[in-house]
Amino acid sequence: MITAAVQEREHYLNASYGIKSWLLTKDHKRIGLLYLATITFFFFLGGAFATLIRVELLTPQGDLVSSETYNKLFTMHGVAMVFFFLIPAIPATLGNFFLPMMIGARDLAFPRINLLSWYLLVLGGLLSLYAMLAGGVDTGWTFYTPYSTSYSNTWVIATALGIFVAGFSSILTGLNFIVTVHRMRAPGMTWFRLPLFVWSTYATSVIQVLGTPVLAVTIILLFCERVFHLGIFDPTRGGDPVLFQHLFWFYSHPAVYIMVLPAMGVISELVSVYSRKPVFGYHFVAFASVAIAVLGFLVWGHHLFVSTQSLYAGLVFSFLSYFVAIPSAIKVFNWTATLYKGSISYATPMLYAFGFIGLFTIGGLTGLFVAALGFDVHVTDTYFVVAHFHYIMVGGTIMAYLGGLHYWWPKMTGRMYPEGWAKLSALVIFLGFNLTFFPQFVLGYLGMPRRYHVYPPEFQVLHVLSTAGASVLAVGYVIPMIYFIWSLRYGKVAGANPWNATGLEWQTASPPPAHNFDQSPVVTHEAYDYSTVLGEVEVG
Amino acid sequence: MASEAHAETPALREQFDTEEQQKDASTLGMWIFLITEIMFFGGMFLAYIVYRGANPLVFAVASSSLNVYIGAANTVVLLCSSFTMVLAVRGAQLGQRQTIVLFLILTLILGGVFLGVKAYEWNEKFQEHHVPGPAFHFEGLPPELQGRAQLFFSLYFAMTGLHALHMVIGVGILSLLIWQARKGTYSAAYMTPVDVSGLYWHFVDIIWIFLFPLLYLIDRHLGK
Amino acid sequence: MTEHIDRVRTYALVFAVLIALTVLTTAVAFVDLGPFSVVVALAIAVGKMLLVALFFMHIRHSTRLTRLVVLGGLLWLIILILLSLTDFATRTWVGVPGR
Amino acid sequence: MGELRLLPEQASTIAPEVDHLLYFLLVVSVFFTVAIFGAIFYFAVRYRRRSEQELPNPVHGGLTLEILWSVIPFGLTMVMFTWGASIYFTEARPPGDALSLYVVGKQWMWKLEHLEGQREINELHVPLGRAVKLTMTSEDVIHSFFIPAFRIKQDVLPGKYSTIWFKPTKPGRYHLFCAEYCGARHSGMIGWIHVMEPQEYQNWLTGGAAEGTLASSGEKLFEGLACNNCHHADSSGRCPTLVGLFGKTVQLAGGGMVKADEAYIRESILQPQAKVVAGFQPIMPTFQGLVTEEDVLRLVEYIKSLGAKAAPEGTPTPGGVPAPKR
Ligand code: HEA
Ligand code: HEA
Ligand code: HEC
Ligand code: CUA
Ligand SMILES: [Cu+2]
Repeated sequence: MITAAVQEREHYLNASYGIKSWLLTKDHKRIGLLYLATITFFFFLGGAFATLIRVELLTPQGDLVSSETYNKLFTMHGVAMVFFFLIPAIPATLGNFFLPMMIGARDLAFPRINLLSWYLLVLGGLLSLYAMLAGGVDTGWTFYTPYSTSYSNTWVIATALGIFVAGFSSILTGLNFIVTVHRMRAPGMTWFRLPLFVWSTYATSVIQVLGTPVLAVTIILLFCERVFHLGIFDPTRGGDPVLFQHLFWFYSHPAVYIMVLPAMGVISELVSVYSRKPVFGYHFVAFASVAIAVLGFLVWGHHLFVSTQSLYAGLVFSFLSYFVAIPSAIKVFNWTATLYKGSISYATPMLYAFGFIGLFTIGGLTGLFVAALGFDVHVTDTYFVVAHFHYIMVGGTIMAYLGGLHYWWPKMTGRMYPEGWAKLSALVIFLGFNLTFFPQFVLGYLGMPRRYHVYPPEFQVLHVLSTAGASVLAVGYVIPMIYFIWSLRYGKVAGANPWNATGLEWQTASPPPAHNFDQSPVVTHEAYDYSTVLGEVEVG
Repeated sequence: MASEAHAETPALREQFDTEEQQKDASTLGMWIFLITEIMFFGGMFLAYIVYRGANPLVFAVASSSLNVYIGAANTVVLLCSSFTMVLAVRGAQLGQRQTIVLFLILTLILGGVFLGVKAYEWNEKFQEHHVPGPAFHFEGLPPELQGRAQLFFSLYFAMTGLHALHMVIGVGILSLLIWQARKGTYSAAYMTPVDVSGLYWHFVDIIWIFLFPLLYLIDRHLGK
Repeated sequence: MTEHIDRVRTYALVFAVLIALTVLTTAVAFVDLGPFSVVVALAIAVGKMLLVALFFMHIRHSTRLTRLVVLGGLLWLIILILLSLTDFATRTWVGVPGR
Repeated sequence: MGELRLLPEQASTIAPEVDHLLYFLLVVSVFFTVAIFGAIFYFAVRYRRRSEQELPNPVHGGLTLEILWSVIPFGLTMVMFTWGASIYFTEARPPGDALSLYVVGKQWMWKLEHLEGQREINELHVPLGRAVKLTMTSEDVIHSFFIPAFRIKQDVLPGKYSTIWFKPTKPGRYHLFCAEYCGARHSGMIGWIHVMEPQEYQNWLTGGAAEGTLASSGEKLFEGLACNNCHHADSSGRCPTLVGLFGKTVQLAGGGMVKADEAYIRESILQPQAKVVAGFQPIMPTFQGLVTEEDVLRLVEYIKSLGAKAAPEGTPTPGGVPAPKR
């Protein structure tokens, strides 16, 4: 294995130079980095909006910003975070970079389309950004009609088109991944030898391909209604606003699994590597990903329990919602069981993995709360729901994303991150996170509605706690940003396989050569067989 | 440089090992793209079902105002274009350059005719004030049902409009293919672009196969 | 996948049937079939779709995976429509407005 | 800053039910959360890596275990489902003897009307211990009627009616929130629910300066809009009688039946041609644009009261207006 002299060796970063070599690259690894830069930008943008929201909510009166501005803030926060950060976050960065390597391919099946999909994300991002700068948009990230079609006089169209374009990016990424996994696996890489990250990314891609087009057409119809005065959802012409909600959530519920499935894939990798054991119940975890992707399409109506949706539809959707919980539960239990009798390392990525499992459990279990009809009637559109989804998306997915980023950072850059700082920031993030969002469960059950700019004074204590937590959290997020950049220059040089991991991506140099492998790999082992990577071992 | 990488040609891009692998990948990619299209139109089909179910009579009346003969004729035009397309693909499979070009041009012309007819129909709607919006008026329905008639025409315009947009894109693709085919890019060994464009074209045809009865035919007897 | 080239005659035949079905469905529209108007129109449309897909789009010769993809797409369309109808079709069952 | 509470006040019959469900959910989640955190913590310490070259023996998964930890959670979720659904059922079906009230939401206020004609804005007075049913609609965008102390919420949509009901169990003053985002002053669309002792409520009702009951202002409208030119008390002439209509099942022209509820009557006034009564000509003009949503509610209430007059078994309500038939 090649470990010598990173500097002289040719790899994907120094294979060519100049802006053009990046902007026209077809190398999935470089495209992954382009994505990384893009979504990091949107994360901090969304985070800045969140900061303003939290500061505003320090006091019950609306004294920092006007109502109009506040409404724009949470809308733009939701839009930036969901469509331009979290949906592309793991698949388009880590997935793009590592999926081809993990299956032993030289690249994705359609490198040009891959590059195109990055451009589409940027274009969509710019459109939405333009809308934000030009005056913002205030419909909530859910764009409910008729507010969004006939009443809002903000930049709905530019934002919606931005999301539409980004949706294309998402579809193309998904399509590319599916074809790649089907057609480009290295010899010997059978389906059940695939690392679990590949399984979950594959399942994610299926959702992207089947769900996103429905969002696309919904946006088009919204567009036609606002611009051409067609009347698809317009109640004054007999249209039904609830139909809009069905169409929106047909995509947006499965989309939450676009956000969490790749995270689960990362966790499967981390848990295995840092306990040096194959993932317990590999087949179950693999199939659970697919099950979540499929079942995830059957439950969208649980967002409509008080929308005047029919009682019977409510029953069906609530019932089906509980089915998604089972594969999620299977995953959580299997990860935990993997630790049993393992050789557990406390490397930073593993700390994030622990954080993920715990916080995802809380977020997921509160998902069961809101899936219970009579309970949801009380808490829907309150901070309880806000807390539920932040627990999964921030406590879960972002933790996994950061964990994955730390884990693969040596491979991507050839350098180690500073372990001490990394541990510290993981801890800060965990504590800050809980302080921010736990009080919101209580707030929500007390009846604090979401999207409220001013609120009754009795809710203030909990809001203050939440804001305090958010400040800690912000610090936690800024630290990695700094040391990652620092490590590019000063980090310890990483070997090809600093973690003794088994994936094919670790069997090539760090950073990898332009075509990933000097020799096309041939796979002869199951995934996660650590006896193949540890030289001499002590059996424990 | 990686030892395995080979010189890239359109017939074999460097990420693939064999031409067959590449062809399979492209075909699969196209099919996956087509199912995204199914879901895209699916959203509108759902809207159509819901609203037709809620307003059967108004929809029947409104849809009876469309000209069936024009619709049927246009369906035939589109089917003809599918036929010529499939012959173009067959030509490509056999590596017959002339045949490809000829049938692609025929397909292009038929596609153009379809769009022309569609434009004519749309224009008619504008003159009859059947375009949703403030100026909308549908004779024969009382004022309070005008809104629901607008619902029908909103769906009509959205569905035929997006279908037409797909046709326009198809026409663009065809033009590109014709240009390349004339240059002799395609052969029996490398004809994937023709093949997958054919899939796309037929798919757009299938959408119309459903739009035609849904918008023009169903429940005409109620409308009288 | 070895290339399978259909004969022109096959295509021509399929094409002829498609045209015939178009004429048929148009003609039937003028007959009052009551609620069956929808059924017949859609049945014919599905028939036409199958012809185009099987012959013109070569599903007849395609791999299992391709068929799976197509069936998956159709299944998802059905999910979208049927599950939405659990709402729209049962709106009046409880007899309380908005429930 | 107010005091720090953990649970909102329990002030309706539904509230304790929802709270009990909460306790169950909490117990289940705390159990699993503690179990998982505990297991992770224990394993992490117990099996920490002791040397760099350590290689543990792989532990292989077992089918029994997998089945066990799928089936047990599944059973628990089914309890959650059934429990939640049963509360939802209760919430969806107002009791027959409920006091009827009307709500119109608009950007950014709640307009509430009592049968007796009292009108309130962002305030609602209701008697203790009596079920209250609200029929709601919106003049513009979607709003949502939310009373945390009662644990109930329902969206209020333009162009259609929705229903919510509650039975207060504790006198006091409770928050009313708009819970569906509706534009700039969404957070200002709030109010108070006053739950009063029945006697106090009576005094309040009679004390207020009402211009006649809701039904009687509906009657005035009925005359003012010349509805009575066509609709007579008997079925003479070209129009169906509206007496006894409410709650009846109406036969429609072209087949089909429809229950004459609030939504149907509203539609009959705004879109008479959408559902035509069998045996009549579609000659009724639309009143769309001529009447506001509130007017429509008054007309609906008037027509309901006609129904009750024809059916003397209706029990009298505190306001003296007979309750609508079940
Ligand atoms: C990544 C994002 C993500 C994920 C993964 C989920 C996962 C789940 N969500 Fe969540 N949800 C959101 C993001 C997410 N959600 C967002 C953004 C909203 C609000 C949108 C808006 O309105 O703006 C929302 C809103 C939302 C609602 C609507 C609330 C309302 O508006 O009133 C509901 C209702 O059913 C719901 C349910 C669920 C369920 C049942 C799961 C399940 O998949 C959870 C499964 C996981 C577990 C169950 C935990 C692990 C299991 C165990 C530890 C074992 C023990 C298990 C048992 C006892 C079964 N979610
Ligand atoms: C991926 C999704 C995602 C992520 C990561 C987050 C992250 C955060 N969110 Fe958000 N949130 C949503 C998705 C997400 N959110 C969605 C979908 C909604 C619903 C929107 C709607 O109702 O339409 C929502 C709504 C929402 C609300 C409710 C608003 C309301 O209903 O009125 C609140 C309130 O506390 C909130 C807070 C936060 C906080 C404190 C973070 C923190 O985790 C963020 C921490 C990050 C940073 C703080 C950035 C890094 C630090 C800096 C850049 C420092 C410098 C800062 C400045 C210079 C200002 N979010
Ligand atoms: C020009 C005559 C005319 C006027 C004025 C009129 N209606 Fe009607 N109305 C009819 C006829 C005819 C029908 C039955 C046919 C139909 O359903 O459209 C009817 C039906 C109804 C129904 C449904 C009755 C049922 O049995 O299901 C209601 C409710 C109603 N009208 C209310 C009103 C109200 C309220 C007004 C005044 C605001 C009004 N109408 C004014 C002619 C009229
Ligand atoms: Cu009304 Cu929010
Ligand atoms: Cu959901």
